[in-house]
Amino acid sequence: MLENFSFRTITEYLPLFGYGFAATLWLSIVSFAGALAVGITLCAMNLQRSQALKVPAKIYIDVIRATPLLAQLYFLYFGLPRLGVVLPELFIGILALSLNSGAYVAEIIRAGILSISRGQVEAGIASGMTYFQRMRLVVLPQAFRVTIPPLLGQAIVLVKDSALLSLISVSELTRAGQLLASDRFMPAEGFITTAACYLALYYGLKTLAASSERWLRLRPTGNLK
Amino acid sequence: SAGTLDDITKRGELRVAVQTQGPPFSMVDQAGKRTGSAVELAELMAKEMGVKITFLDFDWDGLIPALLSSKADLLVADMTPTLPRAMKVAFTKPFMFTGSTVFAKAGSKFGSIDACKAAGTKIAVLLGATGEKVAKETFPDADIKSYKGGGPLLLDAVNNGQADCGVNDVSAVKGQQAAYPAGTFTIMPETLSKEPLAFATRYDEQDLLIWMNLFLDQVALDGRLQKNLDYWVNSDAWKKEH
Amino acid sequence: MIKFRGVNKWFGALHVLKDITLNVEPREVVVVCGPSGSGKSTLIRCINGLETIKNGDLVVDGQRLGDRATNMTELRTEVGFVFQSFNLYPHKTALENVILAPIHVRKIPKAEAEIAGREMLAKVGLADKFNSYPAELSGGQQQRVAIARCLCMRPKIMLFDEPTSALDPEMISEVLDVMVGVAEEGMTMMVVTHEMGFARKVARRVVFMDAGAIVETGPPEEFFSNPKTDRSRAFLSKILRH
Amino acid sequence: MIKFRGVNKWFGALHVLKDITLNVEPREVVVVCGPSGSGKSTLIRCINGLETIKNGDLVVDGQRLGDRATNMTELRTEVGFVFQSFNLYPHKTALENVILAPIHVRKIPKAEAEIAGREMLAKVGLADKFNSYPAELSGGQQQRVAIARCLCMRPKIMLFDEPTSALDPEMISEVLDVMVGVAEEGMTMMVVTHEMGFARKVARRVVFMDAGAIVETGPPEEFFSNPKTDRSRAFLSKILRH
Amino acid sequence: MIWQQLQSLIGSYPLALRGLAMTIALSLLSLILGTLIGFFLGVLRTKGNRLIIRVIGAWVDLIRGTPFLVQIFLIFFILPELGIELDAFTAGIIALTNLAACFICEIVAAGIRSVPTGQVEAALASGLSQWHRMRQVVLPQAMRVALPPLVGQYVLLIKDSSVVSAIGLTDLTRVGWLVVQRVPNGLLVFAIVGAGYFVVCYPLILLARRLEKNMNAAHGEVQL
Ligand SMILES: Nc1ncnc2c1ncn2[C@@H]1O[C@H](COP(=O)(O)OP(=O)(O)OP(=O)(O)O)[C@@H](O)[C@H]1O
Ligand SMILES: Nc1ncnc2c1ncn2[C@@H]1O[C@H](COP(=O)(O)OP(=O)(O)OP(=O)(O)O)[C@@H](O)[C@H]1O
Ligand SMILES: [Mg+2]
Ligand SMILES: [Mg+2]
Repeated sequence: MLENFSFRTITEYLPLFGYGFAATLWLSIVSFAGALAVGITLCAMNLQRSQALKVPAKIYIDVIRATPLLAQLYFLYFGLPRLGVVLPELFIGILALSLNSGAYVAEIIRAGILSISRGQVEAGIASGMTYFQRMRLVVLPQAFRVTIPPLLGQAIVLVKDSALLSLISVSELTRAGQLLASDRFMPAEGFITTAACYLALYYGLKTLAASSERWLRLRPTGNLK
Repeated sequence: SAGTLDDITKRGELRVAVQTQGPPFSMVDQAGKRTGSAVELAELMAKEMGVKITFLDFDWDGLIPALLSSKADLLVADMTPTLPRAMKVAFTKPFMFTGSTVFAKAGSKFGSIDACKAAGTKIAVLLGATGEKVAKETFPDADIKSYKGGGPLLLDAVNNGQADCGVNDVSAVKGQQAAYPAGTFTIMPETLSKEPLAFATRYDEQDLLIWMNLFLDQVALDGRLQKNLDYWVNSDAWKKEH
Repeated sequence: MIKFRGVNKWFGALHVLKDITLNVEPREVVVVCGPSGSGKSTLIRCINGLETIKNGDLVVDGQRLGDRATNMTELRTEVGFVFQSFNLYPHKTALENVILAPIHVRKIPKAEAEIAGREMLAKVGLADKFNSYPAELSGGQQQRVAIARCLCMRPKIMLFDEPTSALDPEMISEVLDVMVGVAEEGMTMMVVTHEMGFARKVARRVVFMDAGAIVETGPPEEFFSNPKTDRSRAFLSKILRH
Repeated sequence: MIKFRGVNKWFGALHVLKDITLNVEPREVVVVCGPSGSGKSTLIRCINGLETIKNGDLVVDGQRLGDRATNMTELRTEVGFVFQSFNLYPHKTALENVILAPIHVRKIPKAEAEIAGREMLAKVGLADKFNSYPAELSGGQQQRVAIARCLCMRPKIMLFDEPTSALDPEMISEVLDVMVGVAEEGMTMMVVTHEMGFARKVARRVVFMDAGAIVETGPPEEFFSNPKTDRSRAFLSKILRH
Repeated sequence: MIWQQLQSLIGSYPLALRGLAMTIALSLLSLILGTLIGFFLGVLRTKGNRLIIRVIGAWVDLIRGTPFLVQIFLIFFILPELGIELDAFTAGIIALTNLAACFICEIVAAGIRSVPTGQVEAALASGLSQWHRMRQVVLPQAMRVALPPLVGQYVLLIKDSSVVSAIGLTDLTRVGWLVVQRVPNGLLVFAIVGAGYFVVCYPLILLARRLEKNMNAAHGEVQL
């Protein structure tokens, strides 16, 4: 397969790959924004004392983590119409990615919040701040720093997971490679080009993660005794 | 140098790459046994060669690489030998002809091909299949949705309302609607195209290609091909036993 | 100002505060000492409600803790607390640390709070460190910021929990000097510390605790030179030996 | 036993050790003191190679550090080191902490090492804590385990880096008592500490450091009562004031 | 109709069990191998020489940055061109092991880095050799930190194992695709497939949570 590797055919399909790259990029961004919203909500529920909020959030997170994205995607794609909700594929795809990644984001944020030392919270209590003031002024700004690197790690996972949307006829990067493979019977060309595009996205996010970490380290936080 | 046929004889095994794209060509029955029209033809080939047969089961994604990387000797699927594809693999003579058809949910407003031509109609097709190309030409204003994973999912999509109608190989559609209660779908009488279906080998397997063409001639002459197609494709007879 | 009457507290099965009765007058400075685990921290943490008591009466600034009518958040603005480990907000500068609560709790306009904050930081000797982050300050400087942060809320009472025990020996004196200054301005203070020099200089009373109970109370001169119980004698012999 | 001659060390641009020359005789006890950041820790960490020196000679137990011929691992078995933060292995019991190095470094049979370990733990007053994990021990007890861990290797030299400064006041004396015991048995010791009582009791010399250089050396009585330089006077006035 | 489909599905249980067995076999083998290799790489990543660290880092990036499907294809279809012929199962195990090792290497390296330097210094000061420092002091403590994310990663890898169906292994997901040909009800079929994974993964998630809780208890749990 490799000895006749045809760069010329790849250039012919390059516009398609460009389109797929852009599609993967924007739908990952939208899905990640959704995942953040879902994650923050779930995390807020999970940190409440009330079991009525905590338990559903916990169950949701466990079920999402223990089942494959494919099953979740089909659950939405074939399940929603039975409830009379017919949504465009793209929307369902983004919804599935957001709901899936949201569970992981919730765990990351929770870990970030719990990593703030008890003393910080007590200092807030002692100066008369309310629960929400403490959260907003003391805990969240510190938790935010801790969570940025793992959140970007989750973004990398999400970008790769978005490949699954090709199954419900959303055209994106993986789809471009499959087209090249099935039209021209050039699987090596198709998949290696796809992989190169994903690798580019990966390095972009990794650079972002590294520079954010450097930025966070430059701003003094300091673990005090 | 020894040809592929020599290799097969020496090995005592014919390696066939298949895709389980659904009835009537290739499927797995309830007991988990691989069967279908194309599968039985391949088994017949092995019998004539006097070797045993090994099926290698791939996704669409893995099918062509399996052939090109010599994991398999030949490829047995309901594949249309298009000219661009034939630049890469060697197709046999067609073993049957079929065509793409349009189907919709019975009783819906998409009762004819013209009705489906309306702008924005959602048409389900299989990714990379000839039906995809045909649909794009026939329904330029429609919203074409390509699915992966086999014909039955097109029926499911239409049945669930994710698509208004579907375009696929007529024999596949007829075979696959069997899983639904009779009268669930309307299948349009016209076919949009006429397509051959053929098996594929590599161009460096000329001896095998010649042999397979001869095989197809033979089974056509002695009626075994017709018997196979009558059982699997042209009737519902297989449903009683599988 | 602070009135304990028969206060008891448990951590699970552990009886950490046993029938505590203690009265702190306005403008009085009380030093609490005793072995590790004797309940000193728990005692003063109860005063601003960082811990809740099981039974008995605890009245702070005329308000009974645990009463429905008592607004804890409001009460806490009147009670400053300085921690052993400083607990400065690491993501805010010294000045931001000092003005955060005045702005958000006391609702003082930012500009005004900044003026007061600068003044307070200058008073504890940190006029050149307004914009430093905690990580850029030495331990002694951090603890002085923490004291300024409390003072900026203009509390009626200040509580200190071993404010110097996490500091290097030469930094202890700079923090104690600031505390002496606060005491001399007439603040009501309860200080958990083993710095006997400080106790001698400003405390009106020393409270000695052991195993959750107040064992002995008295003016510092008397307590240090002539402890009445065996337990306080043993304790003093240990910490004064070097 | 330990010989510094013109030793210099940099951390990046920071000159932490400036031309250090110092001689420690066998069985001598030397106390090192000085303000925070003056290089005390760096000085003693160089001795067992936890830090490397830039230039100058450092000879320990007759072996020159940095020489090819010097086997650091072997040298380290002769030099015990007690840390400010104890650094016990949290996943091992007191006894396991003590016998780990004898078994793996000295290759003493486990049974034998256990006997010696129990003896050593008993000697530092922890006969009842063999099977306790560090987290179950008080700070003073942890530090005594750390000392026993060093002693069990039967080192020729012991180094202590502020062994009591992370401890509660009453626990300090129990650790100092053990250290006095070790000194009296004739161990060569270098101790970074601000515990002047200890220095007075067992040190033959006090070394005062400031900004990376040795500023003053002398017998403790002389150093405390009559410091020769302004810097040592200022330092002493701070730490002795309370 | 649903009833009919269900009946038809129940008839396919031997196939489903075979798929489940394949998923478990693949996961178990590759996770064990991946853990061993991952530990080895993780240690090298923190303690090896600079060149090795860079090579491992680049390899981990390459594997994390490309779709797993492509990795499997390269191993199964392209390696034969270099003369390395593998059957599907072996190729699947190699691909999954490689993926597992790369993720586990990062987790182990993070665990090792989290051990306070004081611990290493204490071991150094008592003359323990590099091997004993690792074996006796660093790794046991790194494990406490690494174990919860490690178990969490196992769950992700078990789910990733479904991709090997592309080279012809009949695992649980593949069974779903086969069955959906005959019983064209995506919702029902993949809900059952999901349940199959849930049965395998959920105990691991509970285990990870348990480990995490134990760790927090040891370090004093923080409450807000
Ligand atoms: N949150 C808690 N849960 C359970 N037990 C606690 C808690 N906080 C403190 N204790 C226990 O209560 C007892 C008293 O603790 P406290 O911190 O008040 O002592 P202390 O006198 O301040 O000691 P130290 O000098 O070590 O600070 C100790 O035995 C301690 O272990
Ligand atoms: N690993 C390091 N990298 C860079 N600078 C360091 C490092 N270790 C110490 N220093 C710096 O070297 C100087 C001397 O440090 P050292 O720890 O020897 O001081 P010290 O006298 O022991 O102080 P302390 O009483 O606070 O322990 C300090 O300014 C410190 O910040
Ligand atoms: Mg306390
Ligand atoms: Mg030091």
